[in-house]
Amino acid sequence: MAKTTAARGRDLDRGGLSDEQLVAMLRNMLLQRQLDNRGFQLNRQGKIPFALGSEGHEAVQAGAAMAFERGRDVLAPYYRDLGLALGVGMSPFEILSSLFARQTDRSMGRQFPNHYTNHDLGVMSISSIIAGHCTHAVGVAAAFKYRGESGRAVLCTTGEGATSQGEWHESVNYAAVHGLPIVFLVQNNEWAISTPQDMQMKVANVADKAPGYGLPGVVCDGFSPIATYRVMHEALERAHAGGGPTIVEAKCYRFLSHSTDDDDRTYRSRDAIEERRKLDPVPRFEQALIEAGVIDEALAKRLKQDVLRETNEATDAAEAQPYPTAESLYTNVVAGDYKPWQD
Amino acid sequence: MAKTTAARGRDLDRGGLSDEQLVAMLRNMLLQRQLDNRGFQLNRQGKIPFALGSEGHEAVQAGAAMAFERGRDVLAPYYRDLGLALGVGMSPFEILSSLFARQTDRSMGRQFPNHYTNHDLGVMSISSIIAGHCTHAVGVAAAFKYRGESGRAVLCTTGEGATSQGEWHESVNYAAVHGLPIVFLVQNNEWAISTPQDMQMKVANVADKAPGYGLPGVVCDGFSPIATYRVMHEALERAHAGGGPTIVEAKCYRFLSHSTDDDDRTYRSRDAIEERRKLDPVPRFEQALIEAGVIDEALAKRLKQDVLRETNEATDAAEAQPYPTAESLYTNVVAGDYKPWQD
Amino acid sequence: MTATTQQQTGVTMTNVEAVRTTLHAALVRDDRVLVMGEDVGARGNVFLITKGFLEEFGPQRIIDTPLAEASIVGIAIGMAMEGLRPIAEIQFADFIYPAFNQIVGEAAKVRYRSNGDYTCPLVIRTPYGGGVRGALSHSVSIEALFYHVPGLTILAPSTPADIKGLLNAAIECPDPVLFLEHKKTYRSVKGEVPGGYYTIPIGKADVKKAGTQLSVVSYGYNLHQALDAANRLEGDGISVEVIDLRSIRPMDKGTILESVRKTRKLLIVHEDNKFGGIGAEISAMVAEEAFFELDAPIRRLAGPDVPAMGYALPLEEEFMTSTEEMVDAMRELARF
Amino acid sequence: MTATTQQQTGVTMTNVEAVRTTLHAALVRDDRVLVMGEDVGARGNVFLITKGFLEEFGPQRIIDTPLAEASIVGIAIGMAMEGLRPIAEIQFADFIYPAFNQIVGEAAKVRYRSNGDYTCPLVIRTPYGGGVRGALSHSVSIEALFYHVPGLTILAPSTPADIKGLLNAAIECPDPVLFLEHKKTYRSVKGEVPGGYYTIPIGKADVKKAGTQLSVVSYGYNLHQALDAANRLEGDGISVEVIDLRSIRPMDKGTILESVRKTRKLLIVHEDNKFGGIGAEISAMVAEEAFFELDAPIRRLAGPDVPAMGYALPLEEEFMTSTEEMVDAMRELARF
Ligand SMILES: Cc1ncc(C[n+]2csc(CCOP(=O)(O)OP(=O)(O)O)c2C)c(N)n1
Ligand SMILES: Cc1ncc(C[n+]2csc(CCOP(=O)(O)OP(=O)(O)O)c2C)c(N)n1
Ligand SMILES: [Mg+2]
Ligand SMILES: [Mg+2]
Repeated sequence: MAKTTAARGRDLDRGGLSDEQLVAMLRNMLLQRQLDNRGFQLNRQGKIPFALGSEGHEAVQAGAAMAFERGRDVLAPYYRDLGLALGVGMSPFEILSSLFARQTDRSMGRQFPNHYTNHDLGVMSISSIIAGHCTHAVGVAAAFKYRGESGRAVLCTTGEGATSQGEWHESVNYAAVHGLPIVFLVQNNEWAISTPQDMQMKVANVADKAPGYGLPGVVCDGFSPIATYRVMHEALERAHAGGGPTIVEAKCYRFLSHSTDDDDRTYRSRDAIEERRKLDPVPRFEQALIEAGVIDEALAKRLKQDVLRETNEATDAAEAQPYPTAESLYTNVVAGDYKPWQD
Repeated sequence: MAKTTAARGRDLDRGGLSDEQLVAMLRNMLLQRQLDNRGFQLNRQGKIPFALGSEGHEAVQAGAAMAFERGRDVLAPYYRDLGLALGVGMSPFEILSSLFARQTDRSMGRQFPNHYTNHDLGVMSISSIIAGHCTHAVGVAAAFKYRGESGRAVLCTTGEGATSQGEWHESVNYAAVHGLPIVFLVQNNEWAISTPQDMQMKVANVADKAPGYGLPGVVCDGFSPIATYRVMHEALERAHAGGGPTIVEAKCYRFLSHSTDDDDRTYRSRDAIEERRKLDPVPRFEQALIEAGVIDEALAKRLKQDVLRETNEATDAAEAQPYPTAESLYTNVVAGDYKPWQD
Repeated sequence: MTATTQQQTGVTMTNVEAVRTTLHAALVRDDRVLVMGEDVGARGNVFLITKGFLEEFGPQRIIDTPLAEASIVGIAIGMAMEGLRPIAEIQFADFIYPAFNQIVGEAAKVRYRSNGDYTCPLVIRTPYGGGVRGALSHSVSIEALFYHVPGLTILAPSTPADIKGLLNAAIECPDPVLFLEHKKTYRSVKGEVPGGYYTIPIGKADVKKAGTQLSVVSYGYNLHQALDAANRLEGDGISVEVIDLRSIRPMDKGTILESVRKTRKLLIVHEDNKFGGIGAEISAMVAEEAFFELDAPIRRLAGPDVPAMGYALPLEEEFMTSTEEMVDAMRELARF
Repeated sequence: MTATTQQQTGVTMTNVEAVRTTLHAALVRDDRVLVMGEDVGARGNVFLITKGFLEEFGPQRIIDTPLAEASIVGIAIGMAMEGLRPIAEIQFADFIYPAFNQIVGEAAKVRYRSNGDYTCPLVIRTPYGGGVRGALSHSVSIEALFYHVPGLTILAPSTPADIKGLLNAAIECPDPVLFLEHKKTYRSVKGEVPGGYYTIPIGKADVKKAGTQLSVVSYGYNLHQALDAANRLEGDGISVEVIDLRSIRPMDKGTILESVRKTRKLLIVHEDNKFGGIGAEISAMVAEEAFFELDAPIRRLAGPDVPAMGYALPLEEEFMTSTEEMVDAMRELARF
């Protein structure tokens, strides 16, 4: 702790990011952590039936979101993408509205929590069917290419478990054959509910699958937002420039049980988790920015107060919203009036 | 042509195969060619509505069939596996019964031609849905491993087009994770109906996909029965010994249109086909065996007369069989009597 | 390119020509329209429906896909969510099963699950049905596997004029449409097709022959047989009304009930297996709504409950309902 | 391992315990039986149905598969074709769509297409149904997507005793069986289960409550509500017969017709959407066979024709039929 701020500053390889961007990533990570905790807390309080945490994914998502070009790129997320959703512009109020299943939720209380959608921001609607959205992501990338909209790309995310699905294979293969502007970001947290990576695939890295599709595959440290940003930025830039798809594997970890319905004590040891917790990306990145002199302790504290206040306000505001009405069940089945029997 | 037989014999790298085995492979190839021609001929004569040829696949199939251990291994074939079906023991009469859709067909006239099934010989029943049988092949391999039946393996074949299917991916991945005794033989004939390989995948070789599953991938010359035999024998031996799956890609070519319903003049040049025809494996292998002194011209001639006679006899015998009865439509839907409405 | 895109006056053509010319006109009209599937490019589709399209519209719009049905539909969904108007082809209806998740789990739910934030204006075309020696896996009817699914529209027109009007409607439709083409009608059915652009409203059945003593509801190849049967019975003084369902979901309750209330008898004819088929819902609806107006039990004439027609001719013939069987059933019900 | 495998005398247990103990006994009884699916190993299934199985039977028999439903079913098909008795699990019924090809295109046709040369003795278990805040993709009913398919057997028992007898029958069955477990009944339904090994014949419905004025056919969670409703009406002097369908394909025509011929009125209740649902076929069959014995139109009380129940409580409640609505419908029909 004897180093000067300036000296510390030299220690941080900031991946070309400005102070402002670095702080934005930290803020995203702190907010993620806070909202995650809030979901589990509301569930314990009996206020919501279900929550699903992304603890351990904060860094990869903050980094990937920073590489995403708002207004141009499209995000095809999966249910563990809280930080990406926030990072591309969704608000805590939207997140809480979904957790509470209120009318203000974009799906109007239809979807499970964590099934983000926001067309204005380019966040695609997803189902719960693992890997089902990957082909859609490819379709959007195909539309970009077809319309000649260079400079636009799709960020398609999944966990490592999803790569076992046939639809993931078909998506990646099509994107490769057609050289589409898309990045497949696989957040490898080592587990698919209780199934460890080695029961999911025989290769050590998801990225090892890339050459079989004729694609570049890159592994990055998903506990480092800067490392993830750098790799994702490069991959997205390649896509923007017409260089085709990339598979990026961000190694991270799932600190919590799969969801509030799961109990991970049956299938993994506390020690393994504790080992990973020591590398918890959130305090580590905070510390790194302090040590690098990008922020000071006071700002770090303020950021945390800030995201807590924001989370509290969003919680109160969302909870105060009404449920969707029973009648709303019947709307938006198809365009216009809907009757399977047409009178 | 001045070489002595003995000298010629030294020219042939026979892959450890005996004269008898070499001749058996040639015979298989000649029979394949003859039966193939017969199908197309019967179709032109208006005697059967459909035929599908495997011309160009004779060598890979004769070689693979020679590596297959009858009575122990199981074949999960695809519709272009005439030579494999013959090579593992199916008779021309069975093939013709299927072409004529006669009662003597094992499916009793239900299946399209080329949808082989013969439980006694370990030839699995398949559907027309491309790659649908790959998971079944893996299931049989899993059963072998589960029951501790070492020395048994499954030979699962497809075209290169089939590797685009999600089910192919899932099959290979599962077999790899579980280290199952199975060989995935991909007969790469460059085309899937009218779709060329480069619109199917971005890699130059199907075998390039293997490392992404943590598996060995081997390319072999599918125009050489001996080269194919050697690679297939090694792969099956590995499987028999508990060494897990292999992906073998045999480079071959589809000389004919996809089927009698197809017309390949719309999508590929005559020149390209003629180029490949020069390498036609059937006369080339015959010539090689003659030059190596394994057979002489007389035997070659006899073999050809033999398979022609066999084909003629099988044609007459099959054609003479009755169609299945209309009533047979209702049998073997499920075990026992079948009524969706149970009285 | 021989498709008569600019066709302004009525002409006679086959069903397959109606599909072909309507697709062609859509490609000319709207550059958001793409055609994708296996062998739709250089081969021009296995029934030559898209022959010449690749040369005319290029590989960006006429896309030969890899052999992978889930992705054909799934990628088309993504294109549709992004504002294009993809027309995805499944080469034979029998091969649609691998795409079931994308159709039922995804396409049908895009609008609903996002409460309209995203929509999915997608057309999936596929040839279905038997009678062409297609054996176990090139003959199936698939409508009953999908007609239960809210969010999907399913069309099965049987004449060239209806194909044109409904395919145009499907392309205009802001939601996913499964468009079924009976392959035995491709070249065997001919008819007059009006010139110019027009649509036929989705969800409307069509009385193809008016009659008074018996209502018959059918679609697909069977519809044409039913019309033949009805015409034959005309000679015997039996007046049969034949309704072409055309739209399987949504279904046209009004037209069916109006007819049944007039004739007081209903025969449903479809090629697909009986148990749980389209006829079940039609029968149930009519029995619910017009129970006391029926003079006889509703009858369903449908495919037998076996997995498929076989390849051998006797098996195919046994599976398919013959026109004679229809004549008999109509006569019997009319006499009831 | 706490499963009471050797249970010889009757005991009371929940539906989930009935599944668990029956599976356990099958694993003990027959080493051809394997259990495979996502998270069935160390996790012991997401409902803890296979908890402890991995330790007891080892990873060769309790197989945690990769996340890929088509292969879960497809590999089980291969095992079954090779003589094993795999029991494949789909974690939630909503995730069965990717396996549709393997179930409908493959499993259902193995025997038929090979004319019996190969068979496919496979059980696919999956929890279905709503009322547990499962939202759009953890709540669906899937039976109507499969019941049209010849070659498949579909069971949906609703009580612990039926679960035991029918799951045993499914494992014995030489053909593929889709075994549906309503997840809301897992812990909410308890009942007496006879000791020892027994099977219940596939294709037999069960009169769960005898009555004279009205027949109700139901299954799943709704069955229990229908029984409650019928019992309440007993107090008002309305006698309702409640039939538990149990087997969806094949269906038990005899039991339903016998009941309807007695009561002359039929109400069908199911959670799944109405249009094209199981009720359509039941209604059509009864109207065909017992038309003149009905005193009132058949009524179907079913889920609304929307893609799914929503996550918000009012949406779930609006979708699910309440016991009160059943009481009202029964009363109305009885009075008709
Ligand atoms: C098709 C399908 N199968 C199963 C599930 C149940 N499920 C939900 S999440 C999950 C594990 C996913 O693992 P991974 O892809 O690694 O993502 P992670 O949850 O670890 O972020 C499973 C099996 C599902 N939602 N969809
Ligand atoms: C699921 C499915 N989709 C499409 C088809 C139609 N089809 C039959 S063969 C074929 C091409 C197969 O190509 P490949 O796998 O390379 O085998 P090849 O015919 O070249 O031997 C296609 C598209 C099918 N049978 N099944
Ligand atoms: Mg994971
Ligand atoms: Mg090929």
